[in-house]
Amino acid sequence: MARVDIRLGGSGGQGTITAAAILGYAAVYAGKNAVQTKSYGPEARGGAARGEVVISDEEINYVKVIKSDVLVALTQEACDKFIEDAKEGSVVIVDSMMVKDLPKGNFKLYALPIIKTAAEDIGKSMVANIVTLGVVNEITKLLDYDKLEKGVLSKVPKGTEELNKKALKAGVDLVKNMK
Amino acid sequence: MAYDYAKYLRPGKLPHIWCAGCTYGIVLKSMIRAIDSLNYDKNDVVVTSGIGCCSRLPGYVDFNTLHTTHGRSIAFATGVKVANPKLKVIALGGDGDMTAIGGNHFIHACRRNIDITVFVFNNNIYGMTGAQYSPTTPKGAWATTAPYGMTENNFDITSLAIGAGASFVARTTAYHATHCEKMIKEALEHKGLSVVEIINACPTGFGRKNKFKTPTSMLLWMKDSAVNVEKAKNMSPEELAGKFTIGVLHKEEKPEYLETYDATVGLKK
Amino acid sequence: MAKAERIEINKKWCKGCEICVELCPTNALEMVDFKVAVKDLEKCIACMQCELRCPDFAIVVYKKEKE
Amino acid sequence: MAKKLEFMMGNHAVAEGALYAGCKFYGGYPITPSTEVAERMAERLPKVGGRFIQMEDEIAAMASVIGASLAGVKSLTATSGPGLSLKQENIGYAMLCEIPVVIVDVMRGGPSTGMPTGPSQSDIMQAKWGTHGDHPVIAVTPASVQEQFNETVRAFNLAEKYRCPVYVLTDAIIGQMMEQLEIPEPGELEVIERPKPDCKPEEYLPFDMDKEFVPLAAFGSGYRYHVTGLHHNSDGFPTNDPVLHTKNTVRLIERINKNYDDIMKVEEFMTDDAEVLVFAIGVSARSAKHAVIEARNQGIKAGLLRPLTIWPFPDKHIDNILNKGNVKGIVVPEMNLGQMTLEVQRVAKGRCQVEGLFSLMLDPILPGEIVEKIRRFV
Repeated sequence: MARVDIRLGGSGGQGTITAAAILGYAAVYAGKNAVQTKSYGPEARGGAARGEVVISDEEINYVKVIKSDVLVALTQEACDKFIEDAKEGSVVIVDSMMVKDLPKGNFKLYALPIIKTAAEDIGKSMVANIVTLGVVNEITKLLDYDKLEKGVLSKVPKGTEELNKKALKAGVDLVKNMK
Repeated sequence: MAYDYAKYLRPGKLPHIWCAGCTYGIVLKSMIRAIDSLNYDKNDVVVTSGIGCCSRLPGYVDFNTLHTTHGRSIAFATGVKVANPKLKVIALGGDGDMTAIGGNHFIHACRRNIDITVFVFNNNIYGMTGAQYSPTTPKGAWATTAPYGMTENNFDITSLAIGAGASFVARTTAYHATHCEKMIKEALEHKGLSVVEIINACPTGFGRKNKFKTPTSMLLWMKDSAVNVEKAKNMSPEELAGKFTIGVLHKEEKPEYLETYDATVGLKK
Repeated sequence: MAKAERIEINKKWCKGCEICVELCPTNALEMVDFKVAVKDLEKCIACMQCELRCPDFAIVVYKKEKE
Repeated sequence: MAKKLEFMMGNHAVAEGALYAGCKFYGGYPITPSTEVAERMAERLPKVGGRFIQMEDEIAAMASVIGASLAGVKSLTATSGPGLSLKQENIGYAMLCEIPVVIVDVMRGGPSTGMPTGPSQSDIMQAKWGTHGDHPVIAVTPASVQEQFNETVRAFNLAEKYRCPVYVLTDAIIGQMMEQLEIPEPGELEVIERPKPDCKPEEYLPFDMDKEFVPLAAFGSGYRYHVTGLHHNSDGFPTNDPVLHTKNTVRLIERINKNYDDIMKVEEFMTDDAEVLVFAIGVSARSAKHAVIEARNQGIKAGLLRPLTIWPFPDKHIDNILNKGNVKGIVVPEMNLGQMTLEVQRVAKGRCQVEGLFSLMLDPILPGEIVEKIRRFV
């Protein structure tokens, strides 16, 4: 697997950075290389928050995400801001409730009710980031599901394991049911 | 039998660098007698100092000695003590060292109540650099950087130490050499941060220009101005005008920093 | 009357500050060539003020053993 | 046996590396973007029998680690540019008094308070010349989370071996990012313990100028000696003799220079036939490696020289490559305005062109920009 640059965009508090870190952690335990970075430069300003992680079977040299292979936008603002850095033919996943103005371009677009699923099916909107991970992995098949699940469970707060397990599974089902 | 200082002095290091009439030598002797009376193993004693005249003291005594950077005596001492709490750590410095450039370390060591003994050699002036004013130069006094007279207010070192949380605070003078020895001994025996302000004379930098004709006149000023703290309790403010108290000004038992730290973090010994 | 057997002075270390001479209550010490010297051992009452307050470790008073 | 694998933040990896090396004391003061080193040490040290203290300021923090080291304990502090500026006087003290300590500098944009969260590589010269006077400097430069660990261990080893302070010069990207880390088994990496003197205490000369190395005795171990930041004689007592001042200063600097081969560590990537060399450290070196691969794909003979020791400067390694006669130009990407480029130019002595690629933009230099510079030499 060549490097995959993943950008998870949302607003502050949605846990996109945590999700990126969990994905990186799970990838490392699955035997891959991963780098999760923070953002500092001029583009880091403004309201849209993002978690970024690069995953690869090869050595990761350049540490940051510039153009994304996978972009997730949980808000309209994040979508508008990050869409121009989505690679041609890349995967773009948006929250169908939050992103009304769907982006157009040469990429595979998935509009899915991620936040609604977290809030209504799982009962906690704060697990939207874990639902996101389920979605991303089901679409990209980056990691074996059980390895991802193991990664999630070892990084979430104690006592929330079942909740997060359900959230991850719900993300997978969102994609499966779409087919 | 005369007291034998030699067993605590490093051979070949005397005469010391201090000026004729500088009282630091008197205090050095008091310090040696105090330590001797406690029967410490010389290998367990660490003396740190900063920069200035009194900070040359560690070079003369046969302990583990550390002459550090200006003002940092206590900060170095803190590292030594935290790394090896078994060591008896003495941090000394002058009034400038301890209350100007090193003031921050002074108050925070008091706040922590770490088991270090601090001696502040207060001679009211920066002696080594040639008589510039310090935080304890009395208002109106002459200094090379206060050629028209000192305009700043001065610190009361003992009040500063008490306010910052030191658990043992005493004042003594070089004139009261036996009392000085006693205060140093009590400070060393105290568990926690102890401070002894030792009033000293700088005849060269301070005395000559501030109406003290001889070193002895400065010692006699100490004799006349010092009032034992117990005696002072029965004296009126008028009687105490122009005087200062000597003795143990503050003493309390409270948890020592390293004991608290080790217990709190469950230090694996 | 003298209570001191001898007073040792280390002239190499004495810096001539005169503290000992001026604090001596019996005028037993004096300055000679800017250094302390014993003027009259007989006058010494072994009060030890000079030794105690000599900053330079330059003066040592040996008391007479009690008779 | 499977290695202990972690996905860890760079700053935490520094702390873990220090613990692996046997560090038992941390004295610090909080400063972005280095604070996670302190936080990790505060939590972990008591579990291994060590102690942590948050001092009242950066100066005190530096003083405390020197004091702890003199008490015989391996000691660490971590800071960033402004804090490093404050520490400088005491770092010079440790250099002159030959006291082993490890100082981590997580570089951020300066001068002054500058860019507190903004990564940079602009303390390269501060590490070299920040303290006054002539002095020896060792600085290691990790470029990955694994190297944050391994190079911290090496920094402790160098500090103990050469009796001097050693810098871990890293940056806010490497320090703050998360990456895989294999924690080595005990014994897997070399850990150098401080040698103890074997002479009689009365014969001990802690700063013996006629010897290259003298073991540093711990306070309390029976060797009572004097330490002063004044220039001193072999026995530790002050001297004003300019001959001795010269002799000892030269000795301390030469001790580092003479052991270049032991202290120096570089990664050479495709340098054998390289016509264009890229010289970079830390996060910039990762961009540079990406760029070199890209350039090779374009048919350009590019190579990377990546020092993991930046002080002393890798003069010999640059010389060796330039002596092959293939190199037409050197590109030096760095997140400052040319601190390393000048040094590379000094070593190149006009044998080839040297061009810097500077950025203060806080993000890593883009591989594409480096490729563009490489192409200019072809």
